[in-house]
Amino acid sequence: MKFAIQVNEGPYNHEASVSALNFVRAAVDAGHEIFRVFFYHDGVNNGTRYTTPPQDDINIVNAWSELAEKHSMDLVVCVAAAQRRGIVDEGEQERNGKDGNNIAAGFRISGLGQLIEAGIQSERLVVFGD
Amino acid sequence: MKFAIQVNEGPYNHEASVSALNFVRAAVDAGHEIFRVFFYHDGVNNGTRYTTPPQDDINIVNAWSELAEKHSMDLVVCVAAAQRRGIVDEGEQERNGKDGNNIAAGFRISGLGQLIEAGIQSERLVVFGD
Amino acid sequence: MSDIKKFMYVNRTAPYGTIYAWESLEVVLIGAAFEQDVSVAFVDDGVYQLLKGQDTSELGIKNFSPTYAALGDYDVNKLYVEKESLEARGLTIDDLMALKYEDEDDDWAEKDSIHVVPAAELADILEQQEVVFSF
Amino acid sequence: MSDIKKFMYVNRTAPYGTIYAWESLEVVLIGAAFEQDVSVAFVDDGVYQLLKGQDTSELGIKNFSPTYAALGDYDVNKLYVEKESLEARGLTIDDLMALKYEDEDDDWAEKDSIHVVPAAELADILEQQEVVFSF
Amino acid sequence: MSTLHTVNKSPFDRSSLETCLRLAGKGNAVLLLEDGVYGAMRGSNASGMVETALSDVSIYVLGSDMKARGVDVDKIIDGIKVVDYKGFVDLTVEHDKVNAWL
Amino acid sequence: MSTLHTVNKSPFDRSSLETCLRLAGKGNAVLLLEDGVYGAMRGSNASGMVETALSDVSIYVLGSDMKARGVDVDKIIDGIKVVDYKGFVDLTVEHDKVNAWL
Repeated sequence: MKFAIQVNEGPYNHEASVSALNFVRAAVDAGHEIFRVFFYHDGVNNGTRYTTPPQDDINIVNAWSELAEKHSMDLVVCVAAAQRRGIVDEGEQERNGKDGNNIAAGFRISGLGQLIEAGIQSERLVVFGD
Repeated sequence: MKFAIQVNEGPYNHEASVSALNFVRAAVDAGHEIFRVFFYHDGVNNGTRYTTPPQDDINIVNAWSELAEKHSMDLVVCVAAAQRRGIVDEGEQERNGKDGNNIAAGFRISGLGQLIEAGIQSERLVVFGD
Repeated sequence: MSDIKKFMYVNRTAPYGTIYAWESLEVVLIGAAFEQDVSVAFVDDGVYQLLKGQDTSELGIKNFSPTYAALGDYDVNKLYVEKESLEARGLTIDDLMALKYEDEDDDWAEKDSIHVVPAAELADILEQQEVVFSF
Repeated sequence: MSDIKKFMYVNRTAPYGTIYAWESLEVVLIGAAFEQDVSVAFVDDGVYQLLKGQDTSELGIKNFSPTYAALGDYDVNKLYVEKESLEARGLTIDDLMALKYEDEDDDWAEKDSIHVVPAAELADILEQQEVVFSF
Repeated sequence: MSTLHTVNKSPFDRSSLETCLRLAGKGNAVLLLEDGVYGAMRGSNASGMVETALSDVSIYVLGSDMKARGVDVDKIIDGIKVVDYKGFVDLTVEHDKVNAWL
Repeated sequence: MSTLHTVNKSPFDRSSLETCLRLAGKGNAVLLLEDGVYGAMRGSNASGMVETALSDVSIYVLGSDMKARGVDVDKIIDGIKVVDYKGFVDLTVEHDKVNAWL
């Protein structure tokens, strides 16, 4: 079955990211397809490579990046939400005149239409948030 | 009177940052001293220069930076909370092997002791959060 | 699976205290371009999103409430407000913005977009949906 | 203003669902080094922070509950649990971790750090504080 | 259209569970996860609401979130079923859609 | 030690206001701000609790947060006073400490 996942909260502050990660892993293990993971609201903060979590805790950003690499998973960060919260890729860096970027490996920044499309194309939308 | 301010939430997602800004401005206008503004939990996200909010909305990060410059206000981002959430200054960049930093002008990263000290040194602690 | 899906956006948070109301509305607006069968529910504190007379000028933040009036132009005209949520808050439909749309199937007659429905009816409406977005 | 202030940390959130419980505990630990007169209150869902037998291994996240046991060693031994909050959740003190400290003024006798207090008594304790930290 | 509802908030902190149960159709399923697992406990001020709901909906609780919080399976209301993440995924497949009461 | 309590949550969404009123000492002050301003409205399911509390505590509400939400001053419970941010600052000065019920 084809799943779309929406993540509304940033890593560590809320459990939503961890729940989404565990759900995605279980779905992949069960042979399902993840059409897209869409990061919205503070969820965009899952996509920064600048985090350095404590060594005795989960590295949530890296966990997403590994899923993206291993399963060619599409991790999309909402551009409007990202601009409000300071998540920047090379394109956004140039467009907004920033002196650097912080997007993590495997994530891409795109529009809200990607969430709507995920709702249309997938058979189940599962939302994790506050 | 000497105030300490604690901000627990990031900009835009919660009103806490805006409330804290408005409170700090009113306190300064009334002749009070702001000993320190301490950013904790997702509040550390107030301190990234990578944000590009919509032009018809408040620029919360810049508003803090302007207060810092105009009133030599001490804006402290908690280091442990910042590491979990990807807020990095030059020192943290070097220490954690990051390829850049995103701290905004007027903010500094320091330890939780700065919050305790603010509680001891100030006459009032006012907390804004979720 | 039909080409057009029944999309439901559920709003349960008050405006301004958190951004969920505003960023939810942004999704509804963008989604309107995809020509799905769209409904929007306002439940619990979500009903506060529709209060008349919002004015954020003193706070210095953006007032997004005028945007709700644009929903009708985007063919988003099935706005369901739960009766129980309104009543618990001491509100009536007269406290809400009068959101309208022009019905192209009825000689462009102006009609109300907001429907106040009891929980049992909203439950039925939720049952008929195919995709539910939560914020 | 005396050199030693009465510090109160108020915990009202459950652990793991959000990080407030854990990052609050980090403040209490750091604050212990400043030798203030520290109290910690557990109210509403904050009482869940003290439940016995927490095991996060299946979730893959850090279990910080063992850290509460260290509070006694840092002279943080006034932990007030609101009786009404416990009872509303069907809990008793036996459901909570047995947090102890050694009283240096009483020949290092081992004593309970947790005090279950009714709302009226907790209100009095709150009145006596000089600085209240909220998370 | 059978729906799986998810509730991730404590019934003492938020209205999510109460609203979910008010608006869930007969025969729907409800999964309690994250801080929502506290709603599965016996003997609390919220237990009555949940026990009543069990005559109309199936209720599940995520075991890993229970364990994390020290919520023992012995303390769960009779009739609520414990599932793991695989069970959570299965529930989303068995129902036609998922409604998250955040 | 007179305390100013702040409540920034809707009484319908969270337990903050109820808990604050349960634990506020007699003669204390309570300021409603952000989504807390909904607790100042007349005729809701929460109004009774607030009206009762007014015999023990002073209650204030932040005008700019009311206006933002379309909460008209005519709809406020009798006895609750509207303040601006300057008034908020003054309240923190007049009381010995601030307790934020987040």
